[in-house]
Amino acid sequence: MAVITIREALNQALSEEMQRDENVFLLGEEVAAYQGAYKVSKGLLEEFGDKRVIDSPITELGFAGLGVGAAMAGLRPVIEFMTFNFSILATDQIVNSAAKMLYMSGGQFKIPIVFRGPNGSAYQVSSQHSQALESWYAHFPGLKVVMPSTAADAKGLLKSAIRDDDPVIFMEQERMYGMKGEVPDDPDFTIPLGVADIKREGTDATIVARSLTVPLALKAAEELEKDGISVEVVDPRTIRPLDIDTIIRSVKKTNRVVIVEESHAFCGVGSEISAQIMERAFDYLDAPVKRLSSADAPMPYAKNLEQLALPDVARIVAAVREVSYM
Amino acid sequence: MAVITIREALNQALSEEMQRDENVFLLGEEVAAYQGAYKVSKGLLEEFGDKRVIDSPITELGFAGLGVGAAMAGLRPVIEFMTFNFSILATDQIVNSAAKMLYMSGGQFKIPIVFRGPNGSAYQVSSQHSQALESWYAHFPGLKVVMPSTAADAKGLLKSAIRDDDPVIFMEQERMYGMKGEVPDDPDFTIPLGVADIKREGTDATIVARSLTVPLALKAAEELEKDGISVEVVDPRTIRPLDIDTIIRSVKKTNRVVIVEESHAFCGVGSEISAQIMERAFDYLDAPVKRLSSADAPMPYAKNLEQLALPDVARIVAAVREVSYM
Amino acid sequence: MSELKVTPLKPRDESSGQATATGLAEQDSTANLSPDELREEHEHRQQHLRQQIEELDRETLQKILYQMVLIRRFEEKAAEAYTLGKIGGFCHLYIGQEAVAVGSLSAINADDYVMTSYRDHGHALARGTSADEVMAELYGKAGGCSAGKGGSMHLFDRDAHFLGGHGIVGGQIPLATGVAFAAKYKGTGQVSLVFFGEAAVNQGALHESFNMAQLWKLPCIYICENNQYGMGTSLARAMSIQDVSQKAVAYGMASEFVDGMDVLAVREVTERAVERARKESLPTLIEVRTYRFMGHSMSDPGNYRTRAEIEKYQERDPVKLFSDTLKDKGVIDDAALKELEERVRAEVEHSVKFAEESPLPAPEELFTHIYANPIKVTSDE
Amino acid sequence: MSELKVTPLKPRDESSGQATATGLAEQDSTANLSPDELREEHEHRQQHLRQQIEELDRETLQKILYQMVLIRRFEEKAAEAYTLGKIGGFCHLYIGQEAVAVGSLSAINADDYVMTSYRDHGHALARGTSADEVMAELYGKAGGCSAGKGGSMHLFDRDAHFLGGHGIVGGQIPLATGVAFAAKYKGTGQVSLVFFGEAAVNQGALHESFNMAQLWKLPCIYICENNQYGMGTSLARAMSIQDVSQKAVAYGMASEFVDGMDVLAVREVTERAVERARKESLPTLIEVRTYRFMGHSMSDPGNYRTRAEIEKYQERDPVKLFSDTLKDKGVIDDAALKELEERVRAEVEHSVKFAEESPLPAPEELFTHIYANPIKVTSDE
Ligand SMILES: Cc1ncc(C[n+]2csc(CCOP(=O)(O)OP(=O)(O)O)c2C)c(N)n1
Ligand SMILES: Cc1ncc(C[n+]2csc(CCOP(=O)(O)OP(=O)(O)O)c2C)c(N)n1
Ligand SMILES: [Mg+2]
Ligand SMILES: [Mg+2]
Repeated sequence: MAVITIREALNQALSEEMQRDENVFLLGEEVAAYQGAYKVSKGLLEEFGDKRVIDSPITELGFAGLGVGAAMAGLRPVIEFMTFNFSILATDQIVNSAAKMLYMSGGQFKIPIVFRGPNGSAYQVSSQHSQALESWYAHFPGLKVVMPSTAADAKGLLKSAIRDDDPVIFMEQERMYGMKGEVPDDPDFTIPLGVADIKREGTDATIVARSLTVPLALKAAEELEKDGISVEVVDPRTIRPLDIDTIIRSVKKTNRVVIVEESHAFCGVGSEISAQIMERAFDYLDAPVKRLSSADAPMPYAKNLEQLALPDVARIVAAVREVSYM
Repeated sequence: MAVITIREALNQALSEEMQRDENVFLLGEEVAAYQGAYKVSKGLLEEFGDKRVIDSPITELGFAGLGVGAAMAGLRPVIEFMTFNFSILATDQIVNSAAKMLYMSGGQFKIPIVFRGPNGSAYQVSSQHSQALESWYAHFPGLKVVMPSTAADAKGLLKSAIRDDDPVIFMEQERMYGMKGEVPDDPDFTIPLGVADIKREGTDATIVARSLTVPLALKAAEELEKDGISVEVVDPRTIRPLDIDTIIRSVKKTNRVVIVEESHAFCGVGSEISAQIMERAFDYLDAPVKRLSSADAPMPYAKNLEQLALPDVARIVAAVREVSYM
Repeated sequence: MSELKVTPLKPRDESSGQATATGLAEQDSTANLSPDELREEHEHRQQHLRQQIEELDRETLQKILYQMVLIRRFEEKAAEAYTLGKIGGFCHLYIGQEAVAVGSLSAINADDYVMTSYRDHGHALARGTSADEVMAELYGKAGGCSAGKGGSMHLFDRDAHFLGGHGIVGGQIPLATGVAFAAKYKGTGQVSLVFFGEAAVNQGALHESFNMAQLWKLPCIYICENNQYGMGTSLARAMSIQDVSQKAVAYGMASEFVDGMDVLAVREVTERAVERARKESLPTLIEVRTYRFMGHSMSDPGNYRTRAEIEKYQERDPVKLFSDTLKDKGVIDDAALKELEERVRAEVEHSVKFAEESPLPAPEELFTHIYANPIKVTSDE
Repeated sequence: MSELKVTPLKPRDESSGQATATGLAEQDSTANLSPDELREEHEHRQQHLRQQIEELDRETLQKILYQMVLIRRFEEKAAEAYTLGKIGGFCHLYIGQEAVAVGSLSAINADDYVMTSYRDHGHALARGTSADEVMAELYGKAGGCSAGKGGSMHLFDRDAHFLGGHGIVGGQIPLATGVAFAAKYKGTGQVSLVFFGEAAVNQGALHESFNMAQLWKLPCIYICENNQYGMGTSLARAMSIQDVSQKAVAYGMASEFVDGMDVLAVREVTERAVERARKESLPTLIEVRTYRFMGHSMSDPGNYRTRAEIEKYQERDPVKLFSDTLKDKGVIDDAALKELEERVRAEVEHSVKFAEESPLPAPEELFTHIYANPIKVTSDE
């Protein structure tokens, strides 16, 4: 088990899958010569050449559609969005082409493609560059949505996403690229899509967290432990399809739930998880499910306001206390 | 009180507001010479001329952005999407420009614009033309989202939307354009944004419905009345901001809720309403809130499959029975 | 799946000349002509046709005519079925434009790729998808080429390398560019042919695709079917220049303009573009001036065009134009033509029978084909 | 809000000639020259400058120089503050491109509209937004021109008709087209100026906007600041043609190419476009060849360019080029220049002091300015 950063884990996954299948290629802005805006594709141009690691013009709609077309013709594209904020220009090709092609063709054309890049906030990059878009993509059948929170998950899930025959929206987080974790060395190590992970066992309350909020939830759990509150942290890892069973099992054990997310609350993934918990575990809830999301405001630039806008450990701790009525 | 169709009500609202304020103009595909793909803008070109009723090229991203820019410079654009399916190409200008401009300019540039058109399913128009996108737009602070279900609401809300100083996503429904209802004659009749409406009073269960599902819910309520179940039908009318208080008041009275929607369920408006009901009325619920949404599948073309995909009266009736444990 | 596979011709030796955008001139020559001028013009084309016919084998010529007639009769029948309520949704007819799909698809190989918009019946049939499966798709039946899930706008046929009918105006342009990318990536020598209307030219998706195609030298052939209207909006009211082929200049892309009523002219232009794509791996924009004889879709009354204008173009009905030529060239006679019409009628009749008898999709089909690799996440679903 | 308002000059009589896209030639003449050729070229420009200077009043010339120096020094200070952690997020410097914003904005009126990308410090300052408010915005303080909510990428100043810094590449192009639409709609005679980088030219938003602007004859002036790189990607690796001004041909739009190191040349070209916009209500594409001396943003090491290449362009530093000319033309002497630098230094120092002392936005500001017309829907929020 090597200890590596999430950035390195993603890089390894890309490199290994490109070695494994020559139909896999990486295309996006600055992914080749520049080694990736966030260096996730470091060394790949040198390893695989400019046929398979391709710098694209700034034309998100165009190259997203190009990727879907290449997938129709048998390739397995990995399309990098420099950040998912820019994928907003490409939603038509993702939602209308990638997500629906297999269905409208009566099963004839599958679309094995991965759209990946950082999602959510960074460091004071203001409102147009700090958006969390998982609920948008998770809304639509035909897409799969993945959000890793550790180096091992990042590597194992990206490898599975690339091997998967459906379009996968793979959402990373800029603030997490440098976070380290143990990753199995086995080049065939993968993590299946659609399987949640208990990041920490507990008995008194459940925190459902994803991406950046997982480490925050774990810190909060440590603090709460000092006051004798045992918190279980569940990370769905895949948002669509959602492994609700694992979440429900935890809820039936703890009877109290806080959902922590970096996205806006309204019609967010948290609202979906909350609604499903009520639908499936109503009688097990000792308190209403609580959501802790980013502020219902565009992301401000000012550092003090940005901090206020995002969930933090203190607010997670308070939320768990609230559902624990203490 | 005249009895007119929703199509006529929308047409009146446009005509009256354009008479009232010369900064209001209508721009979109086929809105002028063709009188609107669905004839909502019938007669407006003749009444206001081609300076204020403008046929645009098929460039949704471009003309949505043009509208936002015109609003920055003091006009009050009404931008028609032939259907909201095509707005998917324009989401960048709606979400990144319209929704955030006031905030990122520190309050200097308001964006008084209305984006309108039919949303949701039509008649066997298959997966790319049958999408309900309210959850996408409602996810983002800075936007207001309106979905009328009657002729009076359509007229009163569209007039309010045009007079409002913020970007409003105004979602109509092709299947509803021909539906008739009483509309006050007073040219200054408006309905405020952000106020839900009790479309039918009841005591045993609450159905929260919007747009096309409101008439379905009312039919279901009639049927259930025969079996002595008194159903209250609440229509939020405005999705963002959501008048949750009116919904909660109803829930506290009936203790049972079914949410019916034409959109997909996952991260839909129904999930948000369900989560908020739990957060605010947990102790008043005698049963978990039930959602009835369109199938978690792209919309198929075949008539029999399309019918299966959409909520109908029979399924609404069954859902209400289910939450009523009978 | 294909009864009418296309025999590719051996590349013709003199067809390698660099293309030029001769749009402006050409366009003026076909636009608003007087009946007399039209007849002259018509004569001129007849001669050009005769030359080309020398070079083509009977079988190919007959197949081309057969496909054009098949599309025409098939759609006449579809229109009938639509008014009877047998077909639902949007239904965009191709009548008047047959020479475009038939001519261009006669110039490519069976393993090349084809994509188009929602106006896709003609392309599917010309590509060799059976009339049975196309009609059944329009009927929304299980036997349809998209299993009843796509409908008129979304015909697909993997075996025929027909990559579909797409509903978002311009949406197929980046897709086809990606198909060309894949062909080049794999080095198969295949080309990607994509059709779109002139109103789609204003979409950003085209601008982004053209730049990538020329920048990366992709074997993509962009065929703009300029029928001069996008729904009720004429080209002049939607585009700041009237000469679509000139758009290629902004990308350094080769382009050509051709009369879309002349099936062999369309074939010839496509052959040049195909050769450019195969030999030099370069894209081409082809503007085909054509005209739709029917409304935009079955629900369009079409008040935005004068009867006179429509009749002007009907005088140059591409099907009639070609069959007349084949007749006076002696490639077919009245008897053969009658026999061909008869075969077509039988095929169309059969397609209706097939569609009528084909079962509705089973209810459980609502939830199939959402994922190629479905993941079961929960016990109770 | 504005200390340095621009005095519009009386339109010059000989500036009405129809523009032509002379890009290709011009481009080659400025690209990769040897030092000797450069000096020659330099001499040539000096002469051209001297002529123009005859026609301009001292005050205007000095204001132009002042603005260029202010932008240069302001950004040197901003870079310093960034490395000290006083400024966060993305910070894109304009150093090397000063002549573009200053030259073009000197050619418009105070009530014309200006919009640009995230690389917006220079445009805001040239438009007359105070250095205090710009620096405070970079610091994320309440006294910033966007109240600390926008930051470096989103400077706004309504009083100066500066419609912002926009973060989505190409996003400002449709917006500015709409501003021009509004000006024409209201018949105010205002023009809309929009700046964007050459990499934004490939975005679909530009294609859609250019078509609408020419189709509807909108008074919009599209200024492409071709600094030859989009982040680490050179124009040659991102665009299938190298001549941005040629893009206008696809829309029938007027276009010009100009050397962006020559502030008066930029001013002159802009004046022609402004006249076209005001008199004929027509758009223009102006390609300005420029170069950024710093990285793409403060976090960019910039390894994709050679030192030699950067130095080549620094030899033609637009600020030095212009001050030298004014000196040997006798418009200013060393003393005056020293005095100007002193005034600039004081203004920049003051802006830092102002930014340091300006308070952080109050916590409740997080929830203001989301809606112009907030609707209270619930009692308990
Ligand atoms: C993005 C988008 N906008 C609008 C529509 C509605 N629509 C369907 S076809 C059409 C006209 C297209 O005209 P053209 O591209 O010339 O093709 P033609 O129908 O003439 O073959 C329009 C506006 C759509 N399907 N997609
Ligand atoms: C739609 C979009 N894609 C990607 C980015 C990331 N990005 C910011 S600036 C930039 C390069 C733009 O280059 P250019 O347009 O030439 O302007 P310059 O930075 O050179 O002034 C990129 C890729 C973005 N902000 N928006
Ligand atoms: Mg057309
Ligand atoms: Mg640049």
